[in-house]
Amino acid sequence: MSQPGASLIDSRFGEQVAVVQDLTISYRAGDRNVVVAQDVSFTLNEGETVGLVGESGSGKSTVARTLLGHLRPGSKIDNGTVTVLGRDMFTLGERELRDMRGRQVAIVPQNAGQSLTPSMRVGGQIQESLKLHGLRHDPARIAEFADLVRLPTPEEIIQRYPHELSGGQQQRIAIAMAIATDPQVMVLDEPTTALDVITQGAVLALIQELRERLNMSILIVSHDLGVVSAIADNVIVLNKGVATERGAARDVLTAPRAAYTKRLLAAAPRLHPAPGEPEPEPIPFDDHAPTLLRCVGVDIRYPRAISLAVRNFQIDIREGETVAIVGESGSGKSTVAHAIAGLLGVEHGEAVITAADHRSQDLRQPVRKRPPVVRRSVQMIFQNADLALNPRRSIGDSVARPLRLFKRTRSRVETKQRVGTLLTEVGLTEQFARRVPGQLSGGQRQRIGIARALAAEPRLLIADEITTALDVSVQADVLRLLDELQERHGLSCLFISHDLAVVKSVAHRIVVMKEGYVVESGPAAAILDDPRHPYTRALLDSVVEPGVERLPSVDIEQRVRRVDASAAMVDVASGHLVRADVGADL
Amino acid sequence: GAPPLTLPESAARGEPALGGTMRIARPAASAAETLDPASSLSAYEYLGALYNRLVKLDIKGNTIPDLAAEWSTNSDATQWVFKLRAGVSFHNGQPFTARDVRYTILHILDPDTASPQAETLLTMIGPNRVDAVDDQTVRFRLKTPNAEFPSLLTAYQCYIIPQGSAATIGSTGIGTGPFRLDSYRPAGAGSVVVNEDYFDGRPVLDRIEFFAIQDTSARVNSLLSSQVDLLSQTNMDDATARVVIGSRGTTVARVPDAQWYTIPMLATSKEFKDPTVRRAMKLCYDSETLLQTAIQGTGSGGWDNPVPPTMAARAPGQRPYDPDRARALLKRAGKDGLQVAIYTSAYEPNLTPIAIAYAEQARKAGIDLKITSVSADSYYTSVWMSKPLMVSYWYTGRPVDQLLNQVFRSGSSYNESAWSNKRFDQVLDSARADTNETSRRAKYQDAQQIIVDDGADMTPIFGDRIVGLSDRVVNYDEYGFEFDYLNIGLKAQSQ
Amino acid sequence: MSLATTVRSASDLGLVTLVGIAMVVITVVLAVLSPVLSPYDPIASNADAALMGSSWAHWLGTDAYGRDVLSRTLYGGRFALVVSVLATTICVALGALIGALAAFYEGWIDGAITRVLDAVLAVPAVLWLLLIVSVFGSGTWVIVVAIAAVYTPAVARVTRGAARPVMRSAYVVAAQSRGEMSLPIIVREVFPNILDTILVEYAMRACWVILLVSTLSFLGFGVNPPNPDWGLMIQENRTALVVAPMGTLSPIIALAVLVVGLNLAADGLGKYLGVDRAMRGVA
Amino acid sequence: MIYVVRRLLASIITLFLASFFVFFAVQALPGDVAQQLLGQNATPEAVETLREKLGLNQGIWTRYFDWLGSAVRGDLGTSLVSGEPVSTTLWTAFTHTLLIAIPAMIIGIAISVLLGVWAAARRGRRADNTISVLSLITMSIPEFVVATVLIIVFAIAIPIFPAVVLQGPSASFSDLFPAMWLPIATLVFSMVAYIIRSTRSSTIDGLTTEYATTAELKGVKRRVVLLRHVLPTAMLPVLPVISINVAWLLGGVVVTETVFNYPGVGKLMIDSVSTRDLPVLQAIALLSACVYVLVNLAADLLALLLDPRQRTSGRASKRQRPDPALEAKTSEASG
Ligand SMILES: Nc1ncnc2c1ncn2[C@@H]1O[C@H](COP(=O)(O)OP(=O)(O)OP(=O)(O)O)[C@@H](O)[C@H]1O
Ligand SMILES: Nc1ncnc2c1ncn2[C@@H]1O[C@H](COP(=O)(O)OP(=O)(O)OP(=O)(O)O)[C@@H](O)[C@H]1O
Ligand SMILES: [Mg+2]
Ligand SMILES: [Mg+2]
Repeated sequence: MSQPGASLIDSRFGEQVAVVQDLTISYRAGDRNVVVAQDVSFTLNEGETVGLVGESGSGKSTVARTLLGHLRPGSKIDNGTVTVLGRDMFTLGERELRDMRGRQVAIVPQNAGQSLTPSMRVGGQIQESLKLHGLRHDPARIAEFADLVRLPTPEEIIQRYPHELSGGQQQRIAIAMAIATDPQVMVLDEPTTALDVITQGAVLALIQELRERLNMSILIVSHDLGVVSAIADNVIVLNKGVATERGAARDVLTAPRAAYTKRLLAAAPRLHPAPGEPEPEPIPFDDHAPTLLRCVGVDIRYPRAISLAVRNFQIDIREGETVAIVGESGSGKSTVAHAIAGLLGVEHGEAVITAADHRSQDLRQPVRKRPPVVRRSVQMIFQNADLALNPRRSIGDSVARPLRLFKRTRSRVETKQRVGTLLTEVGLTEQFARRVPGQLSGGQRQRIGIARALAAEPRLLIADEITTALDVSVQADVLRLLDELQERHGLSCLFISHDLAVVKSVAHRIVVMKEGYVVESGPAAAILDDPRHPYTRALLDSVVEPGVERLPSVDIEQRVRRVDASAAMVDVASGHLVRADVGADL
Repeated sequence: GAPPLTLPESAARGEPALGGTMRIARPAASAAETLDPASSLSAYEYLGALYNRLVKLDIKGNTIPDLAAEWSTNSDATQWVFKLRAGVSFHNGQPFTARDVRYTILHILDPDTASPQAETLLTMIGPNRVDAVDDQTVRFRLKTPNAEFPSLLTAYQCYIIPQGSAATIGSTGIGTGPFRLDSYRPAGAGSVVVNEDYFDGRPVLDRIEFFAIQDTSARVNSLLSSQVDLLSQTNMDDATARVVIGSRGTTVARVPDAQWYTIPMLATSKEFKDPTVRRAMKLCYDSETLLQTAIQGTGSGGWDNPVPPTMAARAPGQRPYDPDRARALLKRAGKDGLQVAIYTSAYEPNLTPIAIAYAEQARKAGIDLKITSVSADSYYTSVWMSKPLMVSYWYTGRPVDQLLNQVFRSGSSYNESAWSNKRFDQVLDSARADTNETSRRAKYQDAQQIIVDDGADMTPIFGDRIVGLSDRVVNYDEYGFEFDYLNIGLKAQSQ
Repeated sequence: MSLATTVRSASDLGLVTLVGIAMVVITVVLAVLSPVLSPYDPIASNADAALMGSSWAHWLGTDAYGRDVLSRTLYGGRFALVVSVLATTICVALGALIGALAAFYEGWIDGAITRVLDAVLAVPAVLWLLLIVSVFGSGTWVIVVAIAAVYTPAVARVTRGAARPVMRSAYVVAAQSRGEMSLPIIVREVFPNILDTILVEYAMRACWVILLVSTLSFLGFGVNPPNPDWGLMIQENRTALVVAPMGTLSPIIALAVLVVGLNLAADGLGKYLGVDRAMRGVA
Repeated sequence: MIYVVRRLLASIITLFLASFFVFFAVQALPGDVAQQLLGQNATPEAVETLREKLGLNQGIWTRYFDWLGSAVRGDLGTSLVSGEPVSTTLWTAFTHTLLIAIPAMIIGIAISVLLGVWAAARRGRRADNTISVLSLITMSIPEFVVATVLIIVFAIAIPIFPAVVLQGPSASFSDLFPAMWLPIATLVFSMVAYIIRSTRSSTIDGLTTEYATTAELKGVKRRVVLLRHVLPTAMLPVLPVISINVAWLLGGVVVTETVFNYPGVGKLMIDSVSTRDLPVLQAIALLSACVYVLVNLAADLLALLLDPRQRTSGRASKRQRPDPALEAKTSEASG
């Protein structure tokens, strides 16, 4: 990696505003020295956007924050310099550093929700930035910034506390706070990770616009290649603290040279095939397979809640089929999963399953009241395997529990063998049985979650956002595993995700939800290629993928429009149902 | 090592400076305490300062004049006539007359007063047997002969209050005493000031202040930090005494044999029904040794005779100490290796040491006593007179007749061992009727012998009361229930 | 666990914690071995040797009854330790159970339990103790039960606080979705995950119980004289502090060593097990 | 608002239950009250008359509801011992307790929060270590030892302060003024350690939060970060610790008051236990329960003030089982 930074000088941009040179950072863990970043170099020019991509833990945030002269406590710089606007950030005195921070270099931290002080009004926090650097800070001025980041009713919203805002709004406040002092350099750390695609699109559009208006230089950190692709001019790929590839975003993300980048790109599921790659065949499915689960007109309410969380839900899952539910946050996806798993009762409607004893069984009861055979037939895999495994129990114990509970094994020896088989089946070894969850990686934990679900020998697996917490490469492995097992055991799967690309790669059929209603459902290909509901279309349009060079223009109105409570579901093609809302293409 | 304990044999004597204020810390009785001497809840430190009795006891236990100048009886001791001191008046100016005496006695006898002395007096007199013959003469007509009758009027409940004052005396404290009440609050602070017109001469002090401090250590601390000059009703243990002696400005005084310690064996209990067992319990220990171990010799051996050695009426002689005999007796009674709990409490600092010392000696005679300590506040309500064996104490200073009748006569309400002996009761009756001083004393001594031989109440030791005081205090005296408030005083301030 | 892992996890605990544990262990061992180690009978008085200073015969001198201070100090921890182990065990076990139940049965059961706990906590602990001891006398068992009764609500509250997030954790939801019964969920899923809180609570409670026992003895409601007990020793000897200081100082030091040790151990243990002390109210 | 109303309702139930427990516990006291009152020298007849007079022969439920009824109307009965109205006795004692409790509270809280925050800001350095060690030692020394040592040093060896209060319940302010400092010192000494430790650890937590870092990256001074951004939230877990200590201070500090013969609620309590003065005991318990409930209420309201999240969380608190996926998301973001 010679010639640091040199290759990035680009005639399109002005002077260098930040130079990172041979940066090596490490921290001590016990008696070992762990390197977080090694010999990282890059430059950031006036008006330029540089993307920093890489898997979780690759050191992106660490590097990005050095532009503000910040290190996590315990870390130290072993080598290299960080120069911003001609000043070496790590030799500045406390006062000078404070003057630089916020005024010249600002950061929008990784998680806006947690980076806003909970006890202060958001307006006050923006004001603080202004005041610190001696800028105008009357309420009108603050409201202007809120308006600038396109928050509704700015005067009112700046009076709120952080927890009174949605995730997207918090993100905008964080951005407003950063741009308020008109900094030269802005560091955006995962600005859209916690947001749904539509909000993500809006936030990215905002960043784009602000950059142009204020002529800032931006360092954007993300593990989402699509986001970086859409917004960055140049990209640096970090792998375990080492910059493995750098170059124009267009080149790196369409024609990667480094093997690591290639792997990263290949693992990312896509809605649209990468240029030059064939459109994958839609996953075939036998339409005549017998129905396993059937829900009609299901209403679900949380205990003591005033309104229904899910209304008039309907779904059919056939044996061996994977049905995906997608939809914005709060649309009721998890609620449906919980109701089918029996964590919530069904208030109205019909819900039946053909259980392991081949009899049709009622699913409206909560799990406590279901007969064991039904309980066994429906098993759930949780989003964060980390949290769904009891940290104090060994893996073997966790996996063996359903075996004992559902009397799948009779003796201790048999249990042990079965656990071993299950672990092998999910791609681990028997030795894992003795470990505790803390000793596993995220992907391994998710495999354990799957093994535990399989132990009950279910007929239906419910997978609620099971890959959201995983890195793309791990995610691809887990999805492949799930697919394999499903095939082998003839399982049906209810797959919940907000990532359309992931859904496309696994689902036979897709159900789109919004505000507790199903707005569209049908075969995967029909939904993805021929979306009829305005919301589905907005969802699909918001997706940014590697190689995309500009942001999609999303009609925000579509998203904001509420579902019409009285609308009916209309069958537009064989099995493709669309809700007859305003703007639906029937 | 620490300095050897050298307790002063008695209080400092000397010429006090006239006047001055003395501050006394006392334990707060309870918020129900009163200045009515007849009551069982009287604030007793005040009484000697405020009131006088007809007669009082001297240190030997002899009855001597107080408000009565002289007294006489008829031949069979059924009628007693008291001639009163002339020219005495109460603090409010009201002259003191025989009517006040009659009124006081009736007040004591009144069931509503619930006076502890009522029972004793009622066996001899009733409301219509007290006559104010004239202003200076009171006559008591007894139901039964009693040659020791005057001594019964030395009790501190018998302080004379002015006629018609029963309802108010509890807070006004109007008496004839050397001091008059200045302020008073139950369980709180109060003070008395000198009565310049006191018939027996002006007291040394100008003023005495009383403060109530419940916690013993806190009381001692108040003395050590010179907040007070004297601790009343605070018998100090050895350690505290040393600290007080060793500290700047404070010392201790000894009141010889002021504490009468008893170990009542409940005569109605299955353990001690048998006189043989009781006898063994006595023979098994040596009073002198116990005196040394329990209270470092600061007192006298009791040898189970309840009459303190300071009193002239004490029977001479000493019961034997014979642990082997004790063992044999127990065997005979079929109580070999007797096992019983001995109760004690922090109520008084020496109860536990006495229990420990006694148990140690009893072990040598094969008696196994398990020491059981009970919280101080329920000791006299839940243990006393209900557990077979405990350690208890009284103040000495009762006249011999009252002592024997009150604590040992069958059925008396203070009979803490529930002991009953017909012959003993008869001896007491005949003593009372005996007008001959010498033969009467002999009879009282016979009675003592019966207690020593058969009684259920052991008297292991008499203890000196060790009183903490400022080293400026001189002429501190206390005997019976009487403080000598007349002569006590403070040395002139040296600086 | 192999020796190597034991050693490794011991060193993970940190020096300070180990010192704390050592302080506790030493005190406990001395108390247990006191019959062997004590040069004298702790209750045998000796009138001739009262209030002596340090000497070869009596290393820490004697008290007012001529009893050997060293022997009494060695014995003196026994009562406090026994009471504290018993009382702490009872109150932590009971409190953890009640707290876990309250956390498990959210809703009115939780509400009712909380109200009752609060009502008990609302009356000062000393008052409860004084009342109980007055009613039943001050036997060892009475004190144990009284202290346990007074501390159980506080432990229950802490446990409830710790168990509530666990009840909401994904693995409990997972167990519920499997259709597990209440008891297995509490025992298998909840308890192991609040064990650290409970352990630290145990150590802290033990500290407070020891201090409380000595306070009770001091107030005259605890150990019966002439038995040796630190609180009682302080009470008995404090007036003689100036004349024979060791009589008071040695029980104070012994008490402080034990309590500091327990505190250090609890702190270290908490850090090691990841218990956030700040989140736990100190009741 | 609904929250506050519900909180008030809960407090009233707590008070009611507490009164119930106390009444029955107190009535179970052994030793005949009448006997205790009349003392060792009383005759059985006198005792029986007194029992009659005190209503001790009535049923316990009748007595409970009578008592509660009058207590609600502010009539706490009359002391069995002194015959004075309990409310006057208790009120006097309570004002005396307040006289030491309030300064102790103010000084104690100020010192401990200050030291706790200071230690957190200097985490791992000398100041922190010193404060930590000292607070640990403070925690290990019983109150009565502290009080005794203070008396020996400051009342006996160097007689600056009086060792005890002499005047008892009738003490006036000028009597108490010189005598209140040693008790206050004792109380401060016994309470600070806990507050210091919890302030320290929650401030440390606060300093490592994302928002504290963000504020620092905005260019805010460290001191301001600490005071404005960290402290309000960091004080939340400290509040219960403080409120427990305050309730303890106001509910009668038995040991300190006994050692100093200080005529407050604690001393009244121990005296009443030993004299079996039931009405006084019941009243003390009721007063302490009220104090406890009020202090906790105050702490909750203060928390409401410090933490805007609690102000609008009425709906969130009703949620039975939060969505595990949602939880996972937030914890993932924080992890
Ligand atoms: N002072 C420190 N102490 C402990 N661990 C540290 C320290 N500094 C960095 N790390 C570790 O270094 C690695 C890199 O962290 P960093 O936050 O930069 O990763 P990232 O690429 O931003 O990951 P993500 O995508 O999850 O945000 C992580 O594993 C982090 O835990
Ligand atoms: N325990 C609960 N009690 C009451 N309402 C709830 C509860 N959990 C969720 N809800 C509400 O039910 C609705 C549907 O929530 P749900 O969790 O099913 O959404 P989701 O589609 O899974 O969202 P996400 O993508 O954020 O996981 C939301 O309005 C939510 O606020
Ligand atoms: Mg990061
Ligand atoms: Mg969800």
